[in-house]
Order: sequence, then structure tokens, then C-alpha cells
Amino acid sequence: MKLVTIVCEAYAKEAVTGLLRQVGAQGYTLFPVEGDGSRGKRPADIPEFSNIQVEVILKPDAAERLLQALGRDLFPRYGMVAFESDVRVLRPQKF
Amino acid sequence: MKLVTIVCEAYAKEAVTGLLRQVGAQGYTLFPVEGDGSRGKRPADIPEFSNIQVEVILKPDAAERLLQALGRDLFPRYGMVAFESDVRVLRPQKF
Amino acid sequence: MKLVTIVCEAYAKEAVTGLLRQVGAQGYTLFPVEGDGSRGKRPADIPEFSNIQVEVILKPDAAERLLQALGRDLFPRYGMVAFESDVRVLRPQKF
Amino acid sequence: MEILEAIQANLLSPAVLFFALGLVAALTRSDLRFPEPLYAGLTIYLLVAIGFKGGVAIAAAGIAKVWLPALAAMLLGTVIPLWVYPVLRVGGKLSPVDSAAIAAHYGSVSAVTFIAATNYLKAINQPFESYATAFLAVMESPSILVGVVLGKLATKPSGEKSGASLKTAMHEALFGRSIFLLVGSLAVGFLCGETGMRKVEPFFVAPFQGVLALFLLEMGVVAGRRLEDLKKVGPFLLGFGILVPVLNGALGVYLGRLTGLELGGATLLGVLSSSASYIAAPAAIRMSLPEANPTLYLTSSLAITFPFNITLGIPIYLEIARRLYA
Amino acid sequence: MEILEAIQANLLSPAVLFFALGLVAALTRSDLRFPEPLYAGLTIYLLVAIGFKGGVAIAAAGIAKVWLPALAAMLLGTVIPLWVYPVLRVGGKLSPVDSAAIAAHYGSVSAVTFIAATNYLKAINQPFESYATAFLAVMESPSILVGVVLGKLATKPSGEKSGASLKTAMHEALFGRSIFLLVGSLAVGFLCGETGMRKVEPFFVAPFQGVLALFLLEMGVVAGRRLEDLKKVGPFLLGFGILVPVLNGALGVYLGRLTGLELGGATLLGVLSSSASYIAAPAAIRMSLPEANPTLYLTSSLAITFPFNITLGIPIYLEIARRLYA
Amino acid sequence: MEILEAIQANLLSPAVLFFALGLVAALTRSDLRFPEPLYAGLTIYLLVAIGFKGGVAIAAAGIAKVWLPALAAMLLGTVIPLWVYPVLRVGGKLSPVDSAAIAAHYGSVSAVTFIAATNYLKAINQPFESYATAFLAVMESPSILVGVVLGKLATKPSGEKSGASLKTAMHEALFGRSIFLLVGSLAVGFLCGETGMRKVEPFFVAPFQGVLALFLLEMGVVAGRRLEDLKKVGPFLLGFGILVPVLNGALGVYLGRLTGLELGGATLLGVLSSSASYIAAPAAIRMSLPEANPTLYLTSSLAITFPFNITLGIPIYLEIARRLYA
Ligand SMILES: Nc1ncnc2c1ncn2[C@@H]1O[C@H](COP(=O)(O)O)[C@@H](O)[C@H]1O
Ligand SMILES: Nc1ncnc2c1ncn2[C@@H]1O[C@H](COP(=O)(O)O)[C@@H](O)[C@H]1O
Ligand SMILES: Nc1ncnc2c1ncn2[C@@H]1O[C@H](COP(=O)(O)O)[C@@H](O)[C@H]1O
Ligand code: NA
Ligand code: NA
Ligand code: NA
Repeated sequence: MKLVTIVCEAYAKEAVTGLLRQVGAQGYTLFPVEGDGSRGKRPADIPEFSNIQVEVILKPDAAERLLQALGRDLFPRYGMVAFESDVRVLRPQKF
Repeated sequence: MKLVTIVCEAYAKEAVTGLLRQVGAQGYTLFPVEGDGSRGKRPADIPEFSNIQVEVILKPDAAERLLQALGRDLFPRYGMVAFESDVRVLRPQKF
Repeated sequence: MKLVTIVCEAYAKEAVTGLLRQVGAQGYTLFPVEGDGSRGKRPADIPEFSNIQVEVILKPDAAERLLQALGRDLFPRYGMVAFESDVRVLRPQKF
Repeated sequence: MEILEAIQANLLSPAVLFFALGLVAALTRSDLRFPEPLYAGLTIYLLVAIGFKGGVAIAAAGIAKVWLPALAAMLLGTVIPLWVYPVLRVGGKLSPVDSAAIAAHYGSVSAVTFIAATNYLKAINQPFESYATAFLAVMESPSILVGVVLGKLATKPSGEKSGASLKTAMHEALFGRSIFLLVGSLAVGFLCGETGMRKVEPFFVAPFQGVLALFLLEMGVVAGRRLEDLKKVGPFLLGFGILVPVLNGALGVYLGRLTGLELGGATLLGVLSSSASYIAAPAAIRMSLPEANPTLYLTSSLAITFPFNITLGIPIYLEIARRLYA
Repeated sequence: MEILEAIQANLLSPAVLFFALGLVAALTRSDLRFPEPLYAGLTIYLLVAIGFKGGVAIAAAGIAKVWLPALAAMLLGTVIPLWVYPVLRVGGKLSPVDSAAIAAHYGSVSAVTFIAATNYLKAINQPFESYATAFLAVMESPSILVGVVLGKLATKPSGEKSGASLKTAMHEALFGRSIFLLVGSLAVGFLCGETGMRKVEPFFVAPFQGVLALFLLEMGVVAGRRLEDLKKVGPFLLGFGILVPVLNGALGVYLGRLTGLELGGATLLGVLSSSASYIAAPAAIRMSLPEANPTLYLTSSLAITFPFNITLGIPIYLEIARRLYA
Repeated sequence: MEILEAIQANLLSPAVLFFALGLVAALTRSDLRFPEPLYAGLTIYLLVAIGFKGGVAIAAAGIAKVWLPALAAMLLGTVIPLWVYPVLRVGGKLSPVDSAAIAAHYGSVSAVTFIAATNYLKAINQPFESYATAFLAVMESPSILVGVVLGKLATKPSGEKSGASLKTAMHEALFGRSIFLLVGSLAVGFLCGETGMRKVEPFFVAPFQGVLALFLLEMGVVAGRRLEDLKKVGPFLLGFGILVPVLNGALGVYLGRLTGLELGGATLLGVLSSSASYIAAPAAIRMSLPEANPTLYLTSSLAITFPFNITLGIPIYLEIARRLYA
């Protein structure tokens, strides 16, 4: 199973979770983070400049679809970083 | 070394950290998260519906014991997701 | 690509982010966490006893340099845990 | 018709209107929501303020006046889950553990409903015993313990485990955040008395109604999000969540009169009986009876009984009291 | 010279001085910063309080008095982005989508600037129509919608997608957190009237100015961090961010007079026209026109126009009104 | 016996009782705890309010009256770590860097202790110079710098590195959150004067004592969790944490008298001398002397000296002042 982690500006939340649904994710986990990157500091004290981190467990093919859709549709528009790693989940049938 | 990540409802906190002690974890890290899953949205604005994410570094056998105990004792009772991944830690003797 | 995760006391923030810059990281993500470990509970309600988790994506060699510098300079001084894992990132050229 | 006017006065109060606004926010999918620390801060403020005021009032009135109705309140907290449980089992055909969990919620109390009731009484110039907070304080825990015992008896007694979770329930019911704050602040207020009150009045008393209004805005959002679950819980719990509170309310008013309370105090005891917990009980039940389905008890207490009580219930219990005292 | 005195009175108010202190904190790299929930809590408080007061004021004044200037406010919100857009395109040589985004911000309004202006008028004993909050409430959305349409027309119309993001913008502009809170609280205040006001006054009215001062401390930090970006946006936007507000301010004052407002109310309509949104508009624009560069619209509204308005702008618009009404 | 009455009056104040309630919460393992943003918000409020009031008071009294005792306060801040350091080294057999760290804490000040003392004086109608906040403001930093230098001299001077961390300490000591807020708000209050005060009084003055009480509830929880560590720090630090404050308190009162303060002001200078920092100093020391063991300095300042001072210390320093001024 794959864990895809997405760090993006808070305003991209709807766009990202919408995409998750589209590629077939059964759920996700999300929390506010603070960041620094090519677009400068995002200090997480006001919503206008804050980031979120989204974590989602997916089947490998769904993860692939997600990353591709992210790269195609959202990366050009939002400050964002995404990566995938291998995980072993309990109850894999859930995802 | 293994990193086990557990996302669960906040009320399961005592149960989860108790289990960690039992399987021999030397510490853990924990933070509030918001989630969506088979039991619906958990929006993290009131404690009655909020989630936490627990991260713990363990020796492989302890990780195995942890996952099994989770699956047996806590999964039937609480909204919960758990997964394991491989990590390389600094000062492995600490864990 | 490598993901290095550092959990440390909040006061080490400047020291850690300074080190990230030195080893060539292009950005990082950071959030407050609560913890338990050899130095006791860190309950995250007042800044004097709270932890942060720092996540950074790096090239393998930079990750190596970061871990070594952490082990040499910061581990003796601050309560801290650090580990590395393999990730596949979108747009690897960014890091 | 007095009762209609009373209801209207309640519906047009800032607190209830802000609650309605929160419902609208949830239903129109506005992104309005309070961050958790703000919710926690408001809860702490409300519990501490109401507890402190209650403690000062007890000190002024003297324990002699308070103990008998307080005992009645504890009795109510113990009896309500016992009569509610079979109704849920037989009438609602709910499982033993779900019935026990819901029973625990309805025997326990909602501090916010109580606070809204005191504000309402103040607004219409109906005097009441301000030491009534004592009843709120003693009435939260007993029902939780009764409910957990009921639930444990119902599920197979797995010895050790069961004892452990009864202990958890006990600790939660006595030292859980909300009960601890309420009882502790009551004790502080009792020890400080009027002298202490004068110092903190501009913080704990003057802005209180406004804070409540703001808090109910968020409660509206929270309850509103639960409205979808009404379908899941079915018509039985819908009826239950409105009728049982009215019966408990009448019972409370009656016992209040029996134990010598004035009209205002009896109304408040009625409000307490009728209200269902949605802070202390869910925490304790989730930890001690995790097999119980939270959708059932949260939806009925939060999305049915709570809105009913703060809009229609409170004026109804006052009317019941008025007829009883007429 | 009256205008200099007026400016001095404003500069020495706690609100403006705390704003300056926040700027200093950002510039000296102090680690001072408010946690997000505190920022959110203060924003909620300010919007609810101002909305509620406005609603009570409308109820007192009657809709008959309010509707005409409110219409004028909506007109301003629609017209401003239309005249500002070509200025940005031609004068600033900015891309269509960036121009549309900035135009949306300047047609919309800054609630905090409005609040600071009412405090200022109160401080110098200049009476004003307190139902002016209604103008604030109706003036936030139109410009956002106009801006999004301008931006969509400018970029290639990709059919379906474009419709979807117009819908997003619409929802954001009407149900986004800040507008929802403001309009909703206005409605609540309108329904409660004076009776309701008396209950929540110690929370929503008395501490209001102090809360604003504290909030502006954080706004100073936020604006201060943006100061570095002034280089990135270049001299055109710097001039734009000061001159356009003054023109819009004069326009607002003038329209206020035309629609029968008194001197105070006309000043406030001027302040609204001149102010640029930095809460509602960025949220809506970021979601509906993600191609637009946030550095441009955030820096100009937050680091140029906002500080200008709360220090010099407000007294200037008052002076304009004074001359017009002389 | 006057002193016993004075102590009793203090112990029965809401602030101290809520502190005790917090201790009880920690000891009974209640899950009561404030979320970090609430803690941060209360800290910001208290520092801004006390600074602002102090600034207004300085403006009213005139710098001429303030500078001499303020100089004495700075002197105290510099001298205390110097005499305390050898006591820790020789008497406590602590390492140089730990001794330096603890010395820094005891030379610096606790704003909350100071605030509790002003509330106490107000409660018993003991007048005091309200510009005393100026002493609080100037007394936080010097001792931190002295302590860091002591610590650096003690550890091997690794050139460059050492200079860097002295710079860190300097920046932390001058621009760290708490000092920045206090000094900045003092400056704002000074510039605003009475006119500004009138606007923000209902927020910064009236609810102040209540907010302090609520804050001390959380401080009780925090201190209570540290109580376990008392075993780790041993009997020497336990005695140190009570005796040294009393000596420093007497010293402060005496210097206050010397520099022309009245009884109330001298008491406050005594309170400041005696108090140990637990906000500004830990932050600066942790970053500049990370080799020092936080358990030692945090436990002694937070779990020993702080509770001692706000319960017994404050009335004792007042009694010392009374005898000196008799
Ligand atoms: N190398 C990195 N490691 C971890 N997080 C990063 C990294 N670069 C960027 N981020 C996160 O991604 C967000 C957007 O990145 P950017 O578009 O580069 O500003 C930043 O605010 C960070 O939170
Ligand atoms: N596929 C997933 N990826 C990441 N987190 C998930 C996923 N499914 C569920 N979760 C998290 O686990 C919690 C409980 O899941 P559930 O029991 O399915 O409601 C959710 O609230 C999420 O925070
Ligand atoms: N085994 C572990 N797994 C995950 N996090 C840990 C572990 N041990 C320690 N930590 C984190 O690292 C922090 C510092 O650890 P320590 O220095 O052992 O107190 C703790 O407060 C935890 O947040
Ligand atoms: Na009840
Ligand atoms: Na405008
Ligand atoms: Na001191």
C-alpha cells in the first residue's frame, strides 16, 4: 500500500480533497503546518498564509493516478509538495 | 527500525499509549489531526469528534506486537487506521 | 529522495532550521507536537515544554550530511529524535 | 397565551439566534468553524464562570438550604437512566450497550442548556436561586456511573477488563475536564465568597451572556453537521429525544417543588433533568463503553434534545413550573 | 491645520500604535506572533460584534433609511473593479488575471479598516450613522464576483471548468467565513434589537476597542512580514495602493452625500470604498483564480493600502467629507 | 498577628485558589489542560495589559520620578545573579553552567508574580506607584545577559560559537516575545496616555483580575506536573528556591526605600527581586546555554519559587516593607 503526503497552501484544501475522492481514496488525514519553500515562509498564524499537510493511504495504482493528477492540475496553480512512500497497513482491504 | 503511525479518535488516546508502553516503546509523538473515513468526517473543532495521530519508533518485533495488539484489541472498538514503514534512525540504541 | 523527520523541543527550532539551510535544503515543513520520551512528557500546552516535528525532503547526500550534523552538534544539547526514510517525490528537481 | 410569548422571547434572544445562525452555516456548507482551542477556551470560561458564581451563591445561602434539593438532583441523576434504559431496550429495540450509553447521557446534564436557562430567566425577570449551579455540579456524574454499570452488566462480564473500564469511567466521571472545572470552580467560589466575586466580576459575570451567544454559534455548527445523522438514528430516537426530556423536565420541576425550591429553582432543576450531556458523558462513555455506537447517543443529545431544549424546552419547563406553583 | 491634528489624533490612538508595534516586531525579527486560533478568535469576535451592532442599528433606524445608501455601496463595489482593472492593465502592464484579482480586492472592503474608522470617529466625537455596517456587509461580495468574471473572461474560457470556479467564487463570496459571520450577525442583531443588545453589550461593545488594539498588533506583524515583498511588486503598485484608495475614498464620500448620509456616514462610505479586502477576497480569489499571483494582491492590500488607510487615510477621508459638507 | 491575616487574605483570593485548583488537577491526573493557543493568548493579554497600564502611569508620573528606582531595578537584576552564582556553585555543588542558568532565572523576574502582587495590594487597599511596571520591564533582560556570560566563561570559550550564542541570548533577551510585548506595550501606553487608556480600559483593566485567575489555573497545572521533579532536584534547590527569594525580596524592598519609593512600590520592587523568571529566561537560556539542565532551573523557578511567592512570599515582602517604613 502507498502513503501519499501532500503539503500545500490551505486554500488548496478543496481542490486536493476533491481529487482524492476522484482517484478513489476512502479517507484522508489532514492537519495545519507551517512551511518554508520556494514561495517563502508560510508562518501558519493567519489563514491567508498557512499550509496544510494531507496524508492518504491508497492502493498503488490509485496513488499513481493521484500523483499524476496533482502534477498536471494542481502544481501549476498552488504552492505544493507531494511524495509517496511504501507502508504496510493493518486491514489493507479497507483502502 | 520501524515507524508505526496510528490515526485514531482522540478518545482512544489512553488506550493507544497504554498499549505502546506494553509493547516496550520508549517514547512517542502525537498531534491532533482532522480526518475523513468510513465513519464520516472528523472535523477537529470539538473534542467529541477529533482525531489524533500517534507516531512511534520501535524495533521490528515490537512493531509487530503493536500492530497485532491494535488489530485485536482496539480496531473493533475505535475508529482507527494504522500503518508501518521502514526508517533509519539516528542512535538506534535509544529505541 | 529522502524524507528526514526530526522531533525536537521547540527551543531547538532555530538551531535545526539553521542546519537545514546549511546542508542545502530548499524548504521544510514544521508543526507542533506533543511527546513522551526519555526526558519525560512534553505536553504541548506551554512553549517551555513543547515539541515540534520538522519534515524535510532532501537529496540522499544532503540527508546524510544533515543526520551527521544533527548527531554531532544538536543531539548532545537538545531532546531530539531523527529518522530518515525513502520517498518518491513529484518534481524531484525542486529539492 | 403566555407560553407562546415565553417561547418567542426565548427564540429572539441573541443566544438562540446565534445558535440558529450556526445551524444555517452548517447547512449552507459555509467554512465557518471555530478552531478547537477557541472552543476549548470558551468551554473553560463558561464552566469556570458558572461554577464560581454558583459557589459564591452557596456560600451566601448556606449549605443548610442547598443540601436537600442537591440530594434530589443526585437522585434524579440516578433514577433517570434506570427508567430510560428499558424504554430504549423495549421501545427502541436498541442493543443493551447502546441503551445504557444513551441512558447515561439523559441522566447526566448539559451545562450549556443550564446556562441558557439561567440567562432566559434573567431576561424575563424571573428570580431563581442562584445556588442552583450546585445541582448542575452534582448531577453530572451519577448517571454516567449508572450507565456504565448497566452497560457492563449487559455485555459479558470479562472480569478484570470490566473492572478496569469501570475504574476508567469512575475517574472520567469524577475528574474529567468538565466536571473537574465545574466542581473545582464551585469550591473556589465557595471559599472566596462575595469578596472574591467583586474582583473577578467584570470578567466572569458581565460578559457572560455575550460569550454564551458566541459559543452557541459554534454549537449550532456542530449540531448542524449532525443533522444528516438524523436519518441514521431513525424516528424512534427522534421522538425519544423530545418526549423523554419533557417527562424528565416535569419530574425535575416536581421534585424541585417537593424539596422546597422556589419557582425559578424548580424550573432549573427541571431543565437539568431534561437536558442530555454532550461533553462529559460522551467522553466517559466512549472510553468505558467503546462498543456503544456514538452516532446514536451524540445525535440524540446534540442534534435533537439540545436544540429542542434551548428553543422550546426551557419556556415549557417554566410553564410547567408556573402551573405547579399557581 | 485641522487635518494634521486629525492625523495626529489617529496616530496616537492605541489601535494604530499597537499596529506600529507589530510592524516593529516583524522588522526586528522578534518571535512575537499570535497562534492561528487566537487570530481566528479575534477575527470572529470583531466580525460578530460589528455585525450585531450594525443589525441593531438598522432595526432602530428602519430599513427605509438604509436601503438607498446600501444600494450605493453595492454600486460602488461593482464599479470600482471595473475602473481599476484597465488602470492595472494599461498603467501597470499587469496580466489580465492579476489585474482582475487586484481589482476584486480594491472593490471589496476591509472590515478592520472600517472598524478602525468607527473607533476614530467615536474618539473625536464625530457622530455617524451606526447602521453603516450594513454598507460594509453588502459591499464585500459584488466586487469579488466582478473580479472573478473579469479574470475568467481574460483567460481562455475552458467551458465547464470556468463555470465550476465561478460557482466556487460565488459560494465563497456569499458563504465564506467572514461574509457569513458579518451578514449573519447583522441579521441576528436586526432580529434582537435593543432588548438583545442590552444582554450582550458588556461583551460585544465595551471591550471592543481594546480587542481591536490587540488584533492590530498581530496585523502589524503580518503586514510587517510582507514589507520585504514591496520590492517584488515594484513602484507602480506602491503608487496604486495609495492613490487609488484616495480616489475611491473621495468617490465614496461623494456618493454618501448624494444618497443622503450625514457627514459621519459619508466618511465611512468613503473609508469602505477606499479600503481593500484582505480576508474575504484573498480566500475567494485564491480558489477561483489560482493563476493570479498572491504576492501582488496581498502585498498591495495588506502592506500598502491597509497601513496607509488606518494611519493617514481615515483622517483624510474625514477631511474630504468636511469640505464637501462645509 | 497582621502577617497571618495578610497571608490568609492572599490565600483566599480567587487567583491563588485557582492556582491551587490547577495543582489539584495535576495531582489527581485530571485531563484538564489549556490548549497552547489559549495559554499564549492569556500571556499576551496579561503582558500587553500590564505594560500598557504601566506606560500610562509613567506618562502621568513623569520620567523624573521613575528613572532612579528603575536604575535600581536594573542594578538588582545585574547583582542578583552575581551573588547567587557562587552560592549555587559552592553550596549546591552544581556545575558552572547549571549555576549560571539558575542564577539568570533568579535575577530576572516573573511578570505573573508581579501582577499577582499588584492585585493583592489593590485587594487590601494598599496604595502603590502604578508605574512600577517600568521596573518589571527593565529587570527582565540584564540578568539573562549576565547569566549567559557567566555560563560562557565557565564552559571552554570555543570562540566564534560562543560569540554566536551570546548574540542569540542578546536578541532573545531584548526581542524575545515576552520582553518585547511588555516593553512595547509600555511604550504604547506612554505615548497614548490617559486619552488612550479611556478607550481600552474595559478590555485591558476591568477584566484583568479575572483573566489572571483563569491563567493561574493553568499555571497550577503546569507547576503541579513539575512537582514530581522535586525529588530530582534535591533538598538544596528546595531550600534555595525559598530562602534566596526571601533574601532578594528584602534587598529589593530596601533598595526601593533608598531610591525614594513609597511602601507599596518598595514592596513591588521586593516582589520583583524575589521572583524568578519562567517565561523569558528559560527561552533565552535554552537557546544560549543548551548544556544547562532545564529540569533544575524550571523546577526551582516554576515548582518552588513561583508557588511560594504567590502564596506566602507576597504578604511577607509587604510585611518587611511595613517594618522598614514603620
Ligand atoms: N524540501 C522540502 N521539504 C519539506 N517540505 C517542503 C520542502 N519544500 C517545500 N516544502 C513545503 O511545501 C510548501 C510549498 O512549497 P513551495 O511551493 O516551495 O513554497 C512549503 O511552504 C513547505 O511547507
Ligand atoms: N485512506 C486513508 N488515508 C489516510 N487516513 C485515513 C484513511 N482512512 C481513514 N483515515 C483516518 O482514520 C480515521 C478513522 O478512519 P475511519 O474509521 O475509516 O473513519 C479518519 O478520520 C482519518 O483521519
Ligand atoms: N520511540 C519514539 N517514537 C516516536 N517519538 C519519540 C520516541 N522517543 C522520543 N520521541 C519524541 O522525541 C522527543 C524527545 O525525546 P527524548 O529526548 O527521548 O525525551 C519526545 O518528546 C518525543 O516527542
Ligand atoms: Na438530564
Ligand atoms: Na474598497
Ligand atoms: Na528576581
